[in-house]
Amino acid sequence: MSDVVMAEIRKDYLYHLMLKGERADGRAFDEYREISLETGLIRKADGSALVRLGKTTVMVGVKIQPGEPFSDTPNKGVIITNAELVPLASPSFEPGPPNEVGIELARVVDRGVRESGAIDLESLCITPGEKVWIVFIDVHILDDCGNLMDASSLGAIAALMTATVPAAQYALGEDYPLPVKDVPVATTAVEFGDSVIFDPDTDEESVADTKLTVITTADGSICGMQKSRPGFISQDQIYRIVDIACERAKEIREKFLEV
Amino acid sequence: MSDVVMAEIRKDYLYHLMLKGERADGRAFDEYREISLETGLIRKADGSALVRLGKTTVMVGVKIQPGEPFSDTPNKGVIITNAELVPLASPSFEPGPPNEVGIELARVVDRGVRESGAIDLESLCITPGEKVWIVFIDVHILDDCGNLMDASSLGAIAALMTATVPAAQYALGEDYPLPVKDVPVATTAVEFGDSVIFDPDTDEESVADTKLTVITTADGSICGMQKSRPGFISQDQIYRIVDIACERAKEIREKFLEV
Amino acid sequence: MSDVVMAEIRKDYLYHLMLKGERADGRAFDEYREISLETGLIRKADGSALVRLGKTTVMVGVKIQPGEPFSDTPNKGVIITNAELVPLASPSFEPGPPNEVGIELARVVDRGVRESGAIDLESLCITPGEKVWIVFIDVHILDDCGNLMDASSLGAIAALMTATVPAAQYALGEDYPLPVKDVPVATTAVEFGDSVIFDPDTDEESVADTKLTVITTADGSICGMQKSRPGFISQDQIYRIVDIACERAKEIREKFLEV
Amino acid sequence: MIGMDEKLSFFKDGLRLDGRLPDELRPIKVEVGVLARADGSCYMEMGENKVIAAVYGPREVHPRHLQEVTRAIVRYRYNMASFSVEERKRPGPDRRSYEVSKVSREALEPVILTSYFPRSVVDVFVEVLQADAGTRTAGINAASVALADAGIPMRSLISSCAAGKVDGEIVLDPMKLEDNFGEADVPIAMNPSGEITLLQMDGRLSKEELQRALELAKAGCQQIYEIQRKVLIDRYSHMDDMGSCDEVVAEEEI
Amino acid sequence: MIGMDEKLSFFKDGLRLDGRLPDELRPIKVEVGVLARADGSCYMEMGENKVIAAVYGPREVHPRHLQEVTRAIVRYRYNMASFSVEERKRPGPDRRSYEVSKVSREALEPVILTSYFPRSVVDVFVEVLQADAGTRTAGINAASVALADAGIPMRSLISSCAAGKVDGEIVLDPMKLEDNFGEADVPIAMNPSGEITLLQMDGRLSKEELQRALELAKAGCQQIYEIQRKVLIDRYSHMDDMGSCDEVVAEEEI
Amino acid sequence: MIGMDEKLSFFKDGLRLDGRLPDELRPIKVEVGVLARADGSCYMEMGENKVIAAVYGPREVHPRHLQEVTRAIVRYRYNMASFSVEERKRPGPDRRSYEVSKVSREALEPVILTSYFPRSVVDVFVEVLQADAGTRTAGINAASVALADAGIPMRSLISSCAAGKVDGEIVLDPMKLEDNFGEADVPIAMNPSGEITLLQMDGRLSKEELQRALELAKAGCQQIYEIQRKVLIDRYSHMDDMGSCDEVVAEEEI
Repeated sequence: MSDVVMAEIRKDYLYHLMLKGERADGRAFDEYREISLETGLIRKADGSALVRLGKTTVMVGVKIQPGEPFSDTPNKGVIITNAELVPLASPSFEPGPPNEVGIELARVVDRGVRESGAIDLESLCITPGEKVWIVFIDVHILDDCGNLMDASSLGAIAALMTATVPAAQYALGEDYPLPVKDVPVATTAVEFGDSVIFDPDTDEESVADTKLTVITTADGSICGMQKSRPGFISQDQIYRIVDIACERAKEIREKFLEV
Repeated sequence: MSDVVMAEIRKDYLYHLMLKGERADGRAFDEYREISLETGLIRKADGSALVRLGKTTVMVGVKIQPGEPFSDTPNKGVIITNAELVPLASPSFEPGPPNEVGIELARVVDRGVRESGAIDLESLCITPGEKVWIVFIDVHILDDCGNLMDASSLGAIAALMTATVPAAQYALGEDYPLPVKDVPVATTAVEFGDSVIFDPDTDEESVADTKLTVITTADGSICGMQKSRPGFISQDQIYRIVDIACERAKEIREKFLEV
Repeated sequence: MSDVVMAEIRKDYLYHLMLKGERADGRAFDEYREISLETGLIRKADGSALVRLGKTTVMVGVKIQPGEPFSDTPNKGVIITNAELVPLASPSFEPGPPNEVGIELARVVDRGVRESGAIDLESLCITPGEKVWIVFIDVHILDDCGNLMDASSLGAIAALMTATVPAAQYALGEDYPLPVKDVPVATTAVEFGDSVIFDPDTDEESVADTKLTVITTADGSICGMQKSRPGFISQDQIYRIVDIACERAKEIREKFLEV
Repeated sequence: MIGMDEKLSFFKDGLRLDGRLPDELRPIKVEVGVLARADGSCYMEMGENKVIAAVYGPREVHPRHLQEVTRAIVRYRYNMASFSVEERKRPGPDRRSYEVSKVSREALEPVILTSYFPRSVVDVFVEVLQADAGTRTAGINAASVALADAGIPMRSLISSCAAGKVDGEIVLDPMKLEDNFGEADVPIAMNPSGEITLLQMDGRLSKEELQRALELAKAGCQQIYEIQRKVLIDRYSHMDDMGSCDEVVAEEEI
Repeated sequence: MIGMDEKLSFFKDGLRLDGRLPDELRPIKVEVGVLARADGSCYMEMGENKVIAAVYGPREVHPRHLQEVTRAIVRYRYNMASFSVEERKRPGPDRRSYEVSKVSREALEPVILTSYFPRSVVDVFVEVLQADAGTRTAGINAASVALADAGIPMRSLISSCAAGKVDGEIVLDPMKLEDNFGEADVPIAMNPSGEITLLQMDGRLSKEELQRALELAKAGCQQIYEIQRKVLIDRYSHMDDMGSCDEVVAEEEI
Repeated sequence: MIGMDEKLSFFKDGLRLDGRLPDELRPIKVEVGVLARADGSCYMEMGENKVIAAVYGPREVHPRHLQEVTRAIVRYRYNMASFSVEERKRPGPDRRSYEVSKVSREALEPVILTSYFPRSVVDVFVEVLQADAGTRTAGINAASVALADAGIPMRSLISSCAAGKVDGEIVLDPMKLEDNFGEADVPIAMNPSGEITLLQMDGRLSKEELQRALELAKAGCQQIYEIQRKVLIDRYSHMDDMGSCDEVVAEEEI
C-alpha cells in the first residue's frame, strides 16, 4: 500500500509544481538535462559511445561481422539491435532475457537507424546471397535515471558514426569507416495533465499519463514515432510535440553529431 | 475445496444420468456431436481446415517448405506436427511452450498421419540427402469444448488432402496437390464407471476414469492408439471401443473425406 | 528453523568428533572411501565408466562424433563436457538445465582433461577447418553421497582411456582407441575448523567452511585447482592439501588407471 | 518477389492495386461471441487479415505478485499462428509480438475501468490466423469488441487503423504489398472522441504528411467504430430496450 | 544402416535374430534398493535396456500451487542419458520424453493410494542409461518396484511390456532392430489382474492382430510380475514372517 | 592470429610485451560511487579491462523461498557486454559466467556480515564493458569497493589478482596475450591478512611454481588493497575525523 501512497504523493507534488510552470530540478518544460557523449572508449568494439543524459548513463557498442543475409534481401547487410536492461542499472530491472520494455527500447532505437536510412545496407553486401556485413548494435543501460529512449538512440547513432568496418581482420580488404548517411535523433516527451515535458527523469516518467518519442532525420523529416504508456493524447499535442522535437533534435545533432 | 466439491457433484450428476442411459446433451453413448469442416480458408497456408465438433473449434494449417532431410532418411520428406493450446481457447490453457497435454496431442495427430502412410514421404524427396519437402502440420486450438484429439486429427488430414506443394515458389517445377494415400481418422471414447462414451465433451472428459483414442485407416486397420488419464481399462472394453471406433471413423471418412 | 537447528547440531557433532581426530565413518582424515570402477558397461557409448566412491555413484559416458572445429582452432578436435545432476541422485537436485553447481562440476572435470593434455586434440582433426572429432564427456550423477568432483573426474578419465573412436561408422577408416596421453586425477579436501579432511561425504561437505579440489597429472604436476564454498583458506593449508592430494592421486592412478 | 529496383506503381487510374480509393478501408467482417469458453470474443476480417480475440476475466491473478491492490491489471497477448504468414513462423512469441502486445495493451487500457476490480486481471488474447498488414489494428478492433462482449466496464470502444504512404501519396489502411514497398506506415487507435491511445510510425514523412496521415487514419477509425457499434447492437438487440452498445459498456468514471 | 529396400528377415529357423522364440522376453535383471539417497530405487535390465528408477516421497510439494488438498500428486520424469542411444542425445527433455513421462505416470497412478497423503507429492525419476527399444516399459517396471521399495502404499504392482509385429508375425518384447523395421509396436502396462493402465500403439494392425498382441503382451507382463514380486520378497525376506511382497504394499482401498 | 607452432617470445630485454616487469600489475584506475540508482558502485580499469560493479541491498528477497531466516543471502551476477570481447558474445549468461559468478560470490561472502540482515539479500552486479584477461579479478575488486560504498557491513575488503606462467616464468597479472598462449593462470582473492577466498588454477605448474605464483599474486593483491583503501578514504574524506576506510566498514564480528 505504501508504494501506492508514495506514488500518489509524488504525483501530487510534481503536478502542483507543474501548475506553477516548474519541474523538480528547475528545468524548463522543453529543456534537456546536460548531455555528454564520449566515443571510442571500447577498443574491442568496432564503434562505441558512452552517453550521459543527466545521470542516465548508456553504453552502446557496435560490432560488425560477416554473416549470411536474409533470404529475401540477399544483397543487403543486416542490422541487429539489442538492449540489455541489466539489473545493475536500476532496482526495478531483473536478470533474464529482455522483457517487453527492453524489447520496445531496442526496436525503437532500431527503427530510427533503419527508417532514416542512416546505414546504406546495400553497401554492406560482400557476396550477394552469401555473405554480408552484420551490424550489431548493443545498447547496455548502466544507470536508468529516465528517458532511456533518447539516450540509447543518441548512443547508437554516435557509435555507428565512429564505427569501422573491420574488413582486414576477415581478409576482406582494408578497414574503412562505416558509411553513415543520415543522423536520426530521438526526442521524447511525456504528458502529464495538459502539460508536455521533454526529457523526463524517472519520477516524471512514473507519473506521466503518456509518453511520445519522435525520431527525426537531418532534413527535418520524421522517421519514427512511438507512443507508450496507457494514456490518451490528442492530435494537437502530437503536433506540438513534433514541432519541439524537431528543434531539440536539431540542436542535439548540431552539438554532438556534426562531423 | 469448492472446486473439488463441484467436480464431485458434476461427476455424480453425470453418473446418475448415465445409469439411465443418458448424456447431459441428450446424445447416445456412441453418438458424435455435429461436425462441420471447411477447408482452404487460410490462403497463406498451403492447406488448411477449420473443424467444429460441437462447439470445439480447431484450425489446422499446413505449410510445405524445402529443407534438409534427417541424416538417417536421406531420401524422405519430413513431417513436423505441432499443437498450440493457446490461452484464447480455454481458461485452463496458459501461454508458453506446449505442456505435456499439447505435446501428447501433437504426437497422436502425428502418429495417425505417419503410421497410416497417408503421406508418401519418398515422393517428397527433391535431392536425396540434401533437399526434401518439409510438411509442417500446425494445429491451432481455438475453442476447447472437449475431444481435441478427434477434431485435431480430422483437421490435419483434411488440411493435408487439400494441400498444394508450392513448388513454383521455390523454382522447383509446377505446384501440385500433396499426394495423400490413406485417410486416418481418430475416434475417442472415455470410460466412466462401466460405460463407454464417444466424443466426450469437456465435462465428460473431466470426470472420466480413462480415455482411449483409436486411429483407423481406410481399410479398417488400426494405425494408432493412445490411452490417457490414470484409470484402468479391460481388454474387453478395448475391443468394444475399437469396434465402434471403426464404424464411426468410416462414417466420418465417408461424409467428410471422400474425394 | 528446524533445518538450521539440525545443521548446527550435526556441525557440532562432527566438530567434536574431529577434535578427537575422528570422522563419523571411522576413516582417517586423509583416507578415501572404497573406490570401485567398472568400464565398458554402456555399449551404445564409445567409452563409459561407472564409479563408486563409497555410496556416491557416477556414470560417465563418452560419445565421439564428427563435427565442425571452432573457427580459431581449425585443426583441433573439440571436447564438450556436461554434468547432469538429475533429481534421481539427491533430494536436493531439481529437474531443469544445469545450475551453477552442475556447471562448476562439469567445468572442473573438463579442466582436468583439457589442461593435463590427456587428449591430443590435434590427433582428432579429420579435415582441417572442416571436420574434426567431437568428444562428448557426459557425467551422469546417480547417487550423491559426497565428493562428486573426484568421482566424476575419475569416471571421465577412465571412460576416455577405454573409449574407441568410431571411425568405421562414419566411413573414416578403422575404429581405433582414443589416444590418451596423460592421466589427471582430482583430489578434494574440505576444511573444517583447522582440520583438513579428504574425500568428504555429504555431511562433511555441508558443514565445511571451504573445499579445495586439486588435479594432478602423472608426473606430479598440478593441472587444475578449484576452491569452492565461502570460506577462508591459508597458503599453508593449500600447500598441505596439495602434498596429500599428490599422494592420493598417485595411489588412485596406480590402482585404477594403469594400463 | 519484387525487387526495390523495379519501379512498382501502386496506382492505376487513381485506384489502388486492389481497386480501392486512397481513403478507402478494406472490406470488414465482424462476428461477436464466436467462442464458447471465453467470456467474450470477436472474429474480425479486415481485407485478408483474419484475427480472433478472446477476453477472460476479471479473474484471479496468477502469479500473485502481479496483483495490484487498487485495480485490475490488463494483459494482452498478440500471437501469430505459424501458418498465418508466407514463410512458416516458429510458434511462440518473438520480439515483434512482444512489442505489438505492449502497445495494444496500452491502446485499450485507458478505456477499461480497472479500478472496479482490484486484485484481478483482465486477459485479452488475440490470435492472428492470417496476416496481410494491419494485424495489430485488426487485433485491437476485435479485442475492443470482445471486451464489450465479456461485459468488461469500459468508458468507450477503441477503434484502430493505419495510414501509409505509397508513391508519395497518403493512403488509408495499407495492405501487405503497400506496406512492404511503401514509404511509411502510421497505425493509430482512438476512442470515439478522437483521443489517441496508439500511435506508432515508421518510414519517412514530413510534418504535413504526418498530419494528413493522422486525419485519414482518424476517418478510418470512425468508420470502424460504426461497424463495431453496429455488431454489438445486433448482438444485444434481443434484450429489452437496448438500442445501443453504449449502454452495455459503462460510461461513467469512478 | 539397413535400408528399407533390402528385405530383412527377422526369423531364422523359427527363432528371432537374437535367438528368442516369438513369445519370449529378453533376459531381465533386477536389483532393488540400489541408491542410498532415494527413498526407494530399482535398477533393471531388459535385454540391452538399462534403466534405473528412484522414488522420493511422499514429500512437500514445490511450487505450492501444485498441491492437491485431498490427495498426493504423482510426478514422473523419464529421462535419457546423452550416451544411452546411438547418436548422442542433447541433455534435457524432448517432446518424446514428455509424452513417455505422461503415459508412464498415468500407468502407475491408478495403483498408488494417493489419498493417504494429501498435499504431498510422490516423485518418480527414471534414468535410461542404455536404450534398445522398450525403455518406457522397463522404466515402468523399475518404477513400480522402486515405489514398493520406498514403502509407498499401493494396491498392487504394475508390470509392463510390449508386443510388436515383424514379418507379419506378432512377437513379444521387440528389440531395437525389430522396432525400427517392424510393422507395429504395442506397449502396455497392467496390474496382476490384467487391468490395463498403459496402452499405446503405432504401426498397422488388424483387429485380430491387436488381440493377439494384447494377449502376448499380457503374458509377458505376468512373467515380469513374478520377477518383480520375487525381487521384493528377497529384499524383505530378512524381516519376520514376510513371505510376500503383497504384504509390503497396501492392499485395501480407502 | 598467432598459431601455437610459432614460438612466441613473451619477454624482451627482461620486460613483458607491454613493457611491464614480471612482478608488475597493469595500470589501475578506480572510481567509486559512479552510479546514481545503485546503493553502491565502482568503476575499475585494470589494464584494458573495464568493469563496473553495483550493489543493491540489503533488500527484500524475491522469490521468497530463497530467504534465509538467520542471515542475508548474497547474489553475484557477472555479465559480459556483447561488445566486450573480440567476437561478439550473445547476450545473457553462459556456462563460464555462471562459474565466475559462483566463485566470485564465494570470494566476497566470507567478509560480508550477513547475519546483520536476516531474510534479506545483498545483490552484487558486475558488468564487463571490455575484457582483456582478468575480468573476474577486476570484478571482485570493483565489487568489494562497491559493497563498502553501499555501506554493507564487512569484516574487511577483498582484493584479487592473478599470476600466470609464460615462457617458463611466473608473472603477475597476465594480459590477454599471456593468458591465451601462456602455460598457467592462477587467479586468487584474499583479505588484507592474506587469507584466501578465491583460488582457481588451470594450466600446468609444479608445486614450487604454484608457491611462487601464490606469493606473486599475494603481493599484487596487497598493492590493489592499498588502491581500494585510498579511493574509499578519498570518497569519505569529506566526513569528520574519518581517515581510513577501515572505519567505514564494520570490523567486529558478531
